[in-house]
Amino acid sequence: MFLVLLVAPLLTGLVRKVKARLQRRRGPPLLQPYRDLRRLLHKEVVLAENASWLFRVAPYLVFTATWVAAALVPTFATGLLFSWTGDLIAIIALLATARFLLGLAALDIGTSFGGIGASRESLIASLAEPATIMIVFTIALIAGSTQLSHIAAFMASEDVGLRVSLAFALVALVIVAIAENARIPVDNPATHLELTMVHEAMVLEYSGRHLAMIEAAAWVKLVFHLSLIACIFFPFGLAQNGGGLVAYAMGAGLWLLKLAAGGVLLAMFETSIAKMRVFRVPGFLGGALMLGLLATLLLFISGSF
Amino acid sequence: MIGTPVSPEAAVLLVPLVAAGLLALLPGYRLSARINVVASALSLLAAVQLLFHRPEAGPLLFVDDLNVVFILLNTLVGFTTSVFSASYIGHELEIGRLTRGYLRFYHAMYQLMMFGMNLALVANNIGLIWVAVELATLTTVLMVGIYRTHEALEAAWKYFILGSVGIALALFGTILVYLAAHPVIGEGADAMVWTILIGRAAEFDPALLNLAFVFLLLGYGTKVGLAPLHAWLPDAHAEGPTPISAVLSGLLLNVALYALLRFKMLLAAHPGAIAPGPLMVMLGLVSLVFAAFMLYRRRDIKRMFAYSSIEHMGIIVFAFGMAGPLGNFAGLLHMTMHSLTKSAIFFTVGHIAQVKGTQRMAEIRGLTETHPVLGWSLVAGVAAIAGLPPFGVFMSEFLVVSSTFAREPLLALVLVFGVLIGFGALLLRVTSLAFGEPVGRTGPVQASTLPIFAHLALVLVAGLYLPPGLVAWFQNVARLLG
Amino acid sequence: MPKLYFDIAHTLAGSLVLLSFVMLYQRRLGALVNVLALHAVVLALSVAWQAHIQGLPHLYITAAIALVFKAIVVPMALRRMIVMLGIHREIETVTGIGLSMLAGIGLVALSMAVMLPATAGVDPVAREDIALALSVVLIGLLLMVTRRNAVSQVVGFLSLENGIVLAATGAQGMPLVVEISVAFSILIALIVIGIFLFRIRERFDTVDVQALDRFRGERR
Amino acid sequence: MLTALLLCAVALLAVSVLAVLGYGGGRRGVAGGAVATTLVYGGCLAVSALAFVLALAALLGGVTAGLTVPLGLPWLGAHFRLDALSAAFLVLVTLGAAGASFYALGYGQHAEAPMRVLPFYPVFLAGMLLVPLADDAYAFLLCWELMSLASWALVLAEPRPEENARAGYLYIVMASFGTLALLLAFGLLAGPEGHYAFAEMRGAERTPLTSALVLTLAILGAGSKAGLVPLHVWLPLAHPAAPSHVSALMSGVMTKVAVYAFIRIVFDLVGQPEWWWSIPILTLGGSTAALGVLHALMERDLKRLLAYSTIENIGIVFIGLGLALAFEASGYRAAAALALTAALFHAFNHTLFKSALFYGAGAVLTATHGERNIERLGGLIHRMPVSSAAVLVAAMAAAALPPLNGFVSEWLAFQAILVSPDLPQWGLKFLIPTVGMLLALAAALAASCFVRAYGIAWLGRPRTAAAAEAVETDRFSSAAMLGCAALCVLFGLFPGLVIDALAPVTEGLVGARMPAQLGQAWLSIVPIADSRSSYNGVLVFLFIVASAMMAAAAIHRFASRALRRAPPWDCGFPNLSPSMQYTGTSLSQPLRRVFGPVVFRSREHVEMPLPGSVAPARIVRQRQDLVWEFLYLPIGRAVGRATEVLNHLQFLTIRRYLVFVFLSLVLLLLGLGLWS
Repeated sequence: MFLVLLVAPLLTGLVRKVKARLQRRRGPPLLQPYRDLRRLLHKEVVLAENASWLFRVAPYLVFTATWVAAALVPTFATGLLFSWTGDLIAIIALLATARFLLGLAALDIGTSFGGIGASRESLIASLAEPATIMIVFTIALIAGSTQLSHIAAFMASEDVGLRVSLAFALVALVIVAIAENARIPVDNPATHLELTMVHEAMVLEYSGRHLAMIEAAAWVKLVFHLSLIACIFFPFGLAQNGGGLVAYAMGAGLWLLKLAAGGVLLAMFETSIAKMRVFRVPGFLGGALMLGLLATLLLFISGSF
Repeated sequence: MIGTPVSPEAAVLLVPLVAAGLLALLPGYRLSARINVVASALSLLAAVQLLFHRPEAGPLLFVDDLNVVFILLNTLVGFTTSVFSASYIGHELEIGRLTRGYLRFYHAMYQLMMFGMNLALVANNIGLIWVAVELATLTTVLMVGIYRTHEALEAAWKYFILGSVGIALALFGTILVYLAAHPVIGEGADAMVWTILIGRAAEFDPALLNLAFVFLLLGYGTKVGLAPLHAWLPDAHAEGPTPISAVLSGLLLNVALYALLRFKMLLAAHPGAIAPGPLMVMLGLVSLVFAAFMLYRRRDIKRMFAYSSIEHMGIIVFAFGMAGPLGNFAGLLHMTMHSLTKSAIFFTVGHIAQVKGTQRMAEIRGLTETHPVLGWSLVAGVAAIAGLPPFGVFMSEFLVVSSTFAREPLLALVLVFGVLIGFGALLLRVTSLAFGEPVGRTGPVQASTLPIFAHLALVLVAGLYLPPGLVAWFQNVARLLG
Repeated sequence: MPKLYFDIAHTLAGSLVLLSFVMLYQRRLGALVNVLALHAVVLALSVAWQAHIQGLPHLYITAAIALVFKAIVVPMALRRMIVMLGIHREIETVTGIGLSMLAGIGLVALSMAVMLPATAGVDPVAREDIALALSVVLIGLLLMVTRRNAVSQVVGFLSLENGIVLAATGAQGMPLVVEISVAFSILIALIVIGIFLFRIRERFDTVDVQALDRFRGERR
Repeated sequence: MLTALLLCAVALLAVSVLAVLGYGGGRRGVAGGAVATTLVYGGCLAVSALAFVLALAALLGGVTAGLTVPLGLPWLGAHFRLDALSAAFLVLVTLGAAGASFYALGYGQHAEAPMRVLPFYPVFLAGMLLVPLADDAYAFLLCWELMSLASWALVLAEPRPEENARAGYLYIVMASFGTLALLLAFGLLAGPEGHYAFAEMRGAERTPLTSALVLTLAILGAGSKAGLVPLHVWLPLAHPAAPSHVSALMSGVMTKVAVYAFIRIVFDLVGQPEWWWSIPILTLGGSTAALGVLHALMERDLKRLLAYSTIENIGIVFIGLGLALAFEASGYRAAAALALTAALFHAFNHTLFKSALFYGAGAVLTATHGERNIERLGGLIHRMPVSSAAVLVAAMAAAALPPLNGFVSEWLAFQAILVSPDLPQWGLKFLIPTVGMLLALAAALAASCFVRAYGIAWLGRPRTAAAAEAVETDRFSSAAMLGCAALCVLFGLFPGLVIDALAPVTEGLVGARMPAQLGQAWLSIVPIADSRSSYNGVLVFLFIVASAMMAAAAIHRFASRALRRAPPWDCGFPNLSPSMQYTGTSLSQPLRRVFGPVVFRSREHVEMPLPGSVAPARIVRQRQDLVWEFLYLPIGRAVGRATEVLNHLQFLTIRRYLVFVFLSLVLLLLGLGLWS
């Protein structure tokens, strides 16, 4: 759990760095996010006059919900403690909880930017979430479980083979991950340009430690999605339950490598593409939804697993 | 009445007749109204006595389980209507719609009409039935026109002409029945006595019976108000005094139906004759659906409920046409419930129209706020007539629909369609009448709510609980009807 | 002898039908009323003949009513009405005369087709009578529905009623015939009075209430 | 037990009669009204609490009992029976009833005309209490209609504005339509001999066609009450029109009674189902869920929004039922039990959170003197802290978020869908994933919907004076809300309680049950097998709480605790006025742009004044309910046309009427001639 927390800023730092490099900038140092975090934590909170208790509680809850969700993913080993607490659907729902609270927090101050953010976020979420569920269906149908540990174990075993459905699911999951993490082309994490921002608009009113929690949550989320992709589609090297310390260490190392690879790929993807108009996003996400549905349908029909 | 020299079936006839004569002579409307009530009460008592004391069938009069139902209903509603009429007519006199002279005429005619209807019900001779129905018709024609407004006279005239044609057709049918019975029973009055006819009906010429039934169906069907022979009914209800509307809907239609049922039994007793059922089913459905649609565009509150009577007569005739123990039972129950409910509605509507000074529905709104008692009575009455539980109409509709659907799904669907359409119309109107922004006069009411409550209570109880004695009796009648 | 009985009864009934057709054919009100009177006379004859062959004297009363009331009183009243109310002498028909004649023929055919098989077991006199009576009834009804003015509609109703009386007398030994014919006469009288009272000129259904008020001598 | 429950219903009716008598007795005026309100709701609360205990005992104790009362159809009597299914629904009904009565102890005091509510409220409760107990067709329909009729009167309790009257009309017509459909269904089940008792119906032999017809009619009958698309149109009008506690009952409980009717007929009375029966149910359920929530997203009226959300949840329940039917038909009893449990559990959850939400809406109404438009609310969280917390929990439950109860039942539904590839039928192989997608979509949209509803109405800054001056609601109301919210949390954390309690129901209906949950380690729930899926609400909750505490503690330990209040920043935009906030309409605009053109045929166009004109520019939106447009309006128009055509028959001349007589005569004679 804490590992996730530790790695998250690093990953974001990596993505930023690679992007900068690809854009021929030097970019901030890799550890810049840690510094950001520290700085934010030490700043005072400037709270809007009409903020309610919900506004102040939300960052913590958003952060923890994301964190718990990430902790439930078998990052480097299957059968981690309490991994049966929630299955994939529950994990996704946890993220939805985080988003729900964030959306409320955005509306709490009653500014127009908060509204823009919440409004667009809800659009994205309401398409991304079903797409995720469809992906879950695909995977669960192949693996015969919605328990991530079991899925990962199954995927790591030999009898999976290559499947069209899985490919669909992968593409869909990547799309969803991009959308969920507010990356280009759906959103631009670096912008503060009014008309384009989604996630940033929602957190506009946060400052100080609250902002730190929100930022951390966003970073954790990125780790979460990359680990999810990694553990489902590239489960090699995952330590089996009770595999011994060495295996765990191996798994952890591999996981870090996978994350790094994911981060680099993400950065490359982001640099190579421009941001979309908000109203093209539904098409983008709808594509993911259709892919997920198609994948599930194929599985239902082939009925072979 | 116990121990009187007059037998109850004669009393049922004599009381109204004597009262009619008396009322024709007496001036003073208060007294007349009281006498009217008393006479109606006496008739009711006599009718109740028929329950216990069943006289032998004579050549002219006879009483069996079937017509006791009708007589009892007839005298009961006649009695409550006379109570209602006493308060209603008083108000009419006050506002000058009627003069004292007309009131005397009115009361006399009321009893004469009761006499006619009772006679039709206890008569054993099919010719006598015919005469009695004609008498009842003529008296009601006169009463419908009693306000002597343009519309009232027109309504009365329409009623009169259409009724006359109907009566002529019924007579032709009666002659044909005689003709059918003649070779079997022989010449003379015996061939018109129903108890004799039914006993030997199987030997009659079936073709002639069929033909007779067609004429009787159309003839008495006109009186029942079956579409497309119904045209007189809405106007007669709308333009006459409200007690008469109540009696028309609650009683006269039943009397005509009774005549029809008697002949139906005759036909049913002959295996070779056409089944009368399908014809009745068809006419019933046509009336139901037609009236249901007609309910929508009504502007006059009484005319609307008149169409609702057509609708329900359609259901009743349909039920009797479907026959079978369930169908007949349901038809009988529905008829009883309809009489009680519809007359209660007319009582309510009468008071409403008096309070508001109009029968136009557009000018009556928000009654539950301005006149809670009348408003809620109307809502309850409409709910009852629309077949909503826990009222009795629901039970009979339940039986009709559910028993039909398993046998004839298509017919039941048409039936349900018609019921639903009619329901929509009635509720649409009652919603605007009883709820919504109050419109129009909000003066106090001097309503005699007792008859309304009594009827509704009866209907309510019937929906929840029917006494076993009544059920056995109705079942017996249902068996009689085949 | 029975043959003769039958023939005479048959002829009389047949001429009633024929007269009904003549009524259908009439375009002028006055002539129509005259035909009605003739219709009633023939009915009276027919009833009387039935009274004779059935040996039922009370039927003579019916015949007398028919003769006096329907052949004399009512036609007179109708003529007066035409004059008094200034009714158009032309009869306004809904369908053409030819068409209504055709319809009439169809009705006769219908009544024969329906009645003759149905009355196979009945005495032949009554059988013919009743079939023809049905024709008269139907044509009477046809007259009522195809003529627009009140008088001809009354005429239609009268001929309808004549048909019924014919049927009633044809049915041997039917009781209450007299009573029924009396009741009917009352009905007709009421209709005629009603037309007088309400000043129903052209149509059967517009009641002229103002005329009524004048008649009653009171103003509201 | 059964007798006691029936007596409870009788007691409720007696309360109603007393209310009427009290009214007739002349105790009018404000004080009399207040006393009557307290007495009636107190009585209802006592009775329904008692009935709740009884029903719960019956459900847990596995009581079955039958009773025949000499009422109703004379030769049949009124049969009543208590079994697991009816006990389960009774628990739901009585819980909802008790909650609403308790709430109304406070809320009812604000009623303008209490006497338009008080006499009908107990009758409504009695009707809902009796329907699950009825064991013959007549008693069933009688109670069913009693329920409809009483709720109709309650819808009309606030007869103004005119809209409410219209809503009431539409409601009663649709209700009557439903009743007639059920009546026909029972007619078919009873057969021509009229075996109206349910016991006789169960044993009867039927042709497949008859069974299919019964299914259709049951869908029409129960569906119209439950609010299945396309029979839903009345629901968003009627439910909000009633006083809020009644809305809560109608949405939360009455729709469930309809679900009960459906289950009773389709799972119990008809007999062995066919696999294709699930197709219409799943299709309807899926489209109901999606359409309901989309409408909710677009709606500005707070209570109507909740009503649309009810439609969505009914859709979810029916998806569960459809799955259960499909599984049962193919013999997968365990899976059927899972799907049925999901449906029932969701029904139960919906009762809880929707009651709380409607109570909250009622509190808003009281606080703001009847403001239902969310665009005119805002900032209530400051003025009404208790209500806002309770409503937040309920809204999260409605949005199916863990660790609350709404999530658990949807999770179960997903699990049921995941078992469905086992089904052999091709049609279902295509349909079920699609339905799954709709379900997922509905869940996601529900979250958006409640973000919008809560965010606009309760958060932000007050948009009107009424909202700014809102006051916290009374103790009874807040207690009722908090109670419901607490139950939402409770069953979210310990879903095993409900699942195990529902086991006898599924055993009775599909002959199997879900594995016992209470024995699982750490109180997690395992629908099929440990390796397949599991969920543990408690642990998720504990994790969240623990890590939130940890994070908070850490931050408070290490980070700056300084806090300064300042005007909102909003990218530096100064002098924000409340009207510059995002409105509910603008919030849902992106989704409207995406779904609107297809689902609602919605259009937007801008009315731009000419240059120089001082008129404001306006953006005009149009939204249509296509079902209304293409189903109801045509029917209405057809009826209108038919009446118009037929209406000419009222104004004919006598001669023409005679033509009818003449023609009928000739036709009948002709027919007779041809027949012979």
